[in-house]
Amino acid sequence: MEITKDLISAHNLTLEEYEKIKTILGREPSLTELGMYSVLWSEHCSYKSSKPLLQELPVVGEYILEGPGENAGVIDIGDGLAIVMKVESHNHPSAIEPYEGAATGVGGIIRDIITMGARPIALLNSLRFGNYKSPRTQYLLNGVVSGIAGYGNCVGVPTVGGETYFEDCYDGNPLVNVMCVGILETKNMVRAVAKGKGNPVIYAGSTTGRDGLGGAAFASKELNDQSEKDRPAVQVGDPFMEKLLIEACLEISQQDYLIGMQDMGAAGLTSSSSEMAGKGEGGMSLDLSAVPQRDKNLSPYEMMLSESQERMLLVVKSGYEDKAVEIFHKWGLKAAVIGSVEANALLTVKHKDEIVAEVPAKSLSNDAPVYNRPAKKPAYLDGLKSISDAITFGKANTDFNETLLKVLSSPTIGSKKSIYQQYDYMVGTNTVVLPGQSDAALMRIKGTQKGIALSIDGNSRYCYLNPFTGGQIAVAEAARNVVCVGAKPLAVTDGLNFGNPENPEVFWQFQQGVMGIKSACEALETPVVGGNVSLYNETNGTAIYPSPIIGMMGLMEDIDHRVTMGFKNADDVIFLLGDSLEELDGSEYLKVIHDMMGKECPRLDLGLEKEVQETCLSLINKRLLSSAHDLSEGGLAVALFESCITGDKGANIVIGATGLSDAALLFSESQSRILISVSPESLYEAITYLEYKEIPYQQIGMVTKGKSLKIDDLIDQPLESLEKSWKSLVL
Amino acid sequence: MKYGIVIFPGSNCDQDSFYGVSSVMGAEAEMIWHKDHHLGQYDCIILPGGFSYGDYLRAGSIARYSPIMQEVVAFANGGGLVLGICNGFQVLLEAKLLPGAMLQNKHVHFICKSVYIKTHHSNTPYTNALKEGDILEIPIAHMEGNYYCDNSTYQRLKDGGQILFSYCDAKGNSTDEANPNGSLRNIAGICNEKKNVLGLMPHPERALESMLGSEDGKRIFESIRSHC
Amino acid sequence: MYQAKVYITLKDSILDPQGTAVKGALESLKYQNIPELRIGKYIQLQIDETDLSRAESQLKEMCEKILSNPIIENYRYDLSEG
Amino acid sequence: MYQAKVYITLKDSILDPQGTAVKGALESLKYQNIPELRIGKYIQLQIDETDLSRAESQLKEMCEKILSNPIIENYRYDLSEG
Ligand SMILES: Nc1ncnc2c1ncn2[C@@H]1O[C@H](COP(=O)(O)OP(=O)(O)O)[C@@H](O)[C@H]1O
Ligand SMILES: [Mg+2]
Repeated sequence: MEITKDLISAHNLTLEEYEKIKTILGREPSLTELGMYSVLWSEHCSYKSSKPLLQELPVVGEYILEGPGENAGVIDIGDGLAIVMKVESHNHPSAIEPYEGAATGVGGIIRDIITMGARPIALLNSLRFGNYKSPRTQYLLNGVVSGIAGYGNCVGVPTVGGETYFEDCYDGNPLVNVMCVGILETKNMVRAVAKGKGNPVIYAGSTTGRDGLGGAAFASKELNDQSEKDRPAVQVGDPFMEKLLIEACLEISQQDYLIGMQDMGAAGLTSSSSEMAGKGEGGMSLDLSAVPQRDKNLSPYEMMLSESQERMLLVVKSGYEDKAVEIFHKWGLKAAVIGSVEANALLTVKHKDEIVAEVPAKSLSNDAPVYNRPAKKPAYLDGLKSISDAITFGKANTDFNETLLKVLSSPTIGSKKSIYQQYDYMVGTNTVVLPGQSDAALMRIKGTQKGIALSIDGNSRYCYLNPFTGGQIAVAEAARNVVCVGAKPLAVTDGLNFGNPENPEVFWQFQQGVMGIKSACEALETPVVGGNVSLYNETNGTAIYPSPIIGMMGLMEDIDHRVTMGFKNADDVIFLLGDSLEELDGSEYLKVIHDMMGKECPRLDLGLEKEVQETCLSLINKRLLSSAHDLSEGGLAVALFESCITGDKGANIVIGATGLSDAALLFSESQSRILISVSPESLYEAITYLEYKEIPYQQIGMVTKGKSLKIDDLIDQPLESLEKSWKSLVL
Repeated sequence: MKYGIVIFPGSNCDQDSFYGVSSVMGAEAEMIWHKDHHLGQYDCIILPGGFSYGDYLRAGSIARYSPIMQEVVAFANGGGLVLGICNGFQVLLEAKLLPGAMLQNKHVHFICKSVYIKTHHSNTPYTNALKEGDILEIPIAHMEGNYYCDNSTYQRLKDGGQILFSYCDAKGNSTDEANPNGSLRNIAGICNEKKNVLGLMPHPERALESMLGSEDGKRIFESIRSHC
Repeated sequence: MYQAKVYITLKDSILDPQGTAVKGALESLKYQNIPELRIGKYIQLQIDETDLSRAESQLKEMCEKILSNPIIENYRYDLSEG
Repeated sequence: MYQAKVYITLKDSILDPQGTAVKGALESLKYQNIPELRIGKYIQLQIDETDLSRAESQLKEMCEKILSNPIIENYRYDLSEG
């Protein structure tokens, strides 16, 4: 088949990229080869726009066993155990088919964990939708949530946390980022490598079909009305198959004869084979005729690019292929030897005795062009108006009871129970702090006193106003969440969702966002162990807000010290750690009540952030706290309500003069703040410690038996009526 | 006291059940592979929760034909204790060891939460450590837990003292609001006529440690222990 | 070879949660003239068999044993050569 | 009033996990002569409408918008008065 310009551009390759392929091969590529390069050199697989920036991120640290580069990062938690984690996006597939898009996202990220030899123990997700009221959002929300539930529940991995935001910028381009966390005996860690000439290459899992063809290239394309026609690119997941794959892979991970394992994710067989061979500094030959196939007459092109789900590629020591295949068969999975490791550094693909592709393995996985894209500060930033320019607050006649009810009814702030109740968050019997009980989930590690706290976070409105600070805040808040249950933040996995990087203004946002994450991760000593980049999140030319998402893992040495956010006992004393400032720009209050965005995002002082977190953690470890809850969207008023409602207690808050406007006192989203409560018995010791640490703090009130929330003379409401507004999200 | 826990392809509460009955309750336990044709010596067989065969077609409909199920049926017919939890309950219904069938939850969604159930009879191997009227707090997690049977079957279940647990509120009232899935008469758990086979939608193995929210599940396993 | 189409429906006396939900969704989208909607299964299969009556008895057996649950469901089928 | 029967099937190239699992189950039950089995939906509904062509266009619309997912499924229907 002749390679025409049209064919090249249909493969999303530029002419320069095509020339580079010709130089590598010393000839024209075959159609199959062209397809292979096109997917592996796509933005999604090659990171061609993001690589230079990602190299900026801190990736090493005391606890880090494996940073980016493998399928997932690995963090040492002692006792011969390690935690494995990663985030993955499935934005575009979910926009087209929300149920299957989200479900296969979950499936994909689980496979990244099992390839490491780890057992998946927790799932989290971060969701962004457009206007809550639009029927399309309802459709997407329902589909995505039931897709995550349908897949995660069936494979038996608890979905223990997440976040959901609604913002018009996601109307055409929702975000679905999923995170999976696994546990591993360090000695059983597996790498995605092919080594040892002559060693057999084994295909395992589900059959190969035409579904999801070209999904990787598809994921990097801008969404437009044309996408409707890209339909076959949507894949269907089979969670039952995945569950079998988990068990079989875990069994094989414990065998000494396993050399390497890699999931077939984006670009299926092509990416897994070339990456494994590339890492082993060798080559691989494959015989496609041996691949278990679902559809009749699959062409080599289709087989190399198919993104059928629930498939793995393995290399085992020669002579052990039957044993390996037997394990998969025992679990009812397909498995076959489809090739062998070669010394010649080539990926050679045969089909019916004919060589259909032969390319240097590393050229696919490592030699994609890298672009240093131009960046330019976006013009919109100059047009933003601070609220202080626009309106005056603190009008005497504002009824803040009404205001609070309205803020609580914002779907971004409201209870997410109707979402998480659809997820089996208990399977595994390790979830010690459940969804809705705290800012982070806490998973115990059976056989030890340890636990790991998990949170996923990111406020894209802040990032729109200031992507650098927004990126920092995402890290700071995720860490703060983990601290609020009593765990020490150890490591980050990030999901970087942005628009089209070829647009210099978008690239600037991306650059700033990454640099913000870098600075916060350095300051908080939480290296980035891996992540995902999703670019081209645009609909018809309009980009989403810059949306970096941070998954954070923290370690707790003794889970008996854990704390949740609900107030526990009447007469406990409530404190607010940190500084409250007049910061309503970018807040949910401003959005909901005044339909405005503002200009500045809240400030972040990483030094103070660290102090506040360390202080809170020490107080928890000294067992001086009854509750701890981080302040985020909705500020103090919302945090107080949440601690009241989860603890089924009231609160009486007396703050008095602060110099802040009433609105800011209640709803400012100043960072580095934590709401804690302390029993009368612990009061003296807690105050002594706070004084000693010299961090800003305020004693603001008491927990009460009476079920109402009172804040100065601004708010006095029964919890019941507040709760009604807060439960506005229905599925 | 020794439990045998069956692993079907897709079971996902098998390890939780194992941990619960062995590490927490201190009993012996062994896993049984669904393809086995022989049952060892057990005092109680657990069919665990999960999604056997993905719950494709109907929950439990395929697992019920696993080779080991013939043995389980024989064991049950011989008076052996068989406890089906969640998906295990669905398998028992499909295998006709218990009457009735499961429909999708009334609100169609999967639902995971802690619920209250009321004990109706204490003269069974599963409830002898409980008193009639005792309320337990135990989590549920299912998509198809909407129990259904026809009127005459219901009468027989009721007259035979086979309805062991029903959903209720914290005070023990069997209200519609307390019914999480639309089950007929709030039914949460039933046993066979001989009282040796129990199907239970809630997960007692998830309620054995206070750090997980409730220890009420222990009462069921304590009953089994004192029966054996 | 025989081609079979099997239709599995919930018995009339049994409430259909899924059908009710879809009916509700249609109503909220202004399709208010749907007094009744029920959802069942439609299974298409091939039976590699040469004799019609053997194919039919096998199909019936499969329907009763596994494809449907007679406590809550009815089944019906079309069987044709081809 | 019109009676409609809608048959929804997965597109040919789309994986049918349910069908595959059921086929596997039938095989292990010694029904080894089922080369193909796919599971779809069978929806029965009534449309309270007096005009056939209006009923039909409404049915089509509902099929495309709600009852089926055109990205992975095909639909077909029978419509009759009664
Ligand atoms: N935003 C990011 N931050 C840090 N590491 C990243 C990021 N994006 C990707 N990586 C790392 O790059 C490697 C390749 O990622 P990817 O191609 O997404 O893997 P997979 O194909 O397994 O999903 C992984 O090790 C991943 O953790
Ligand atoms: Mg991977």
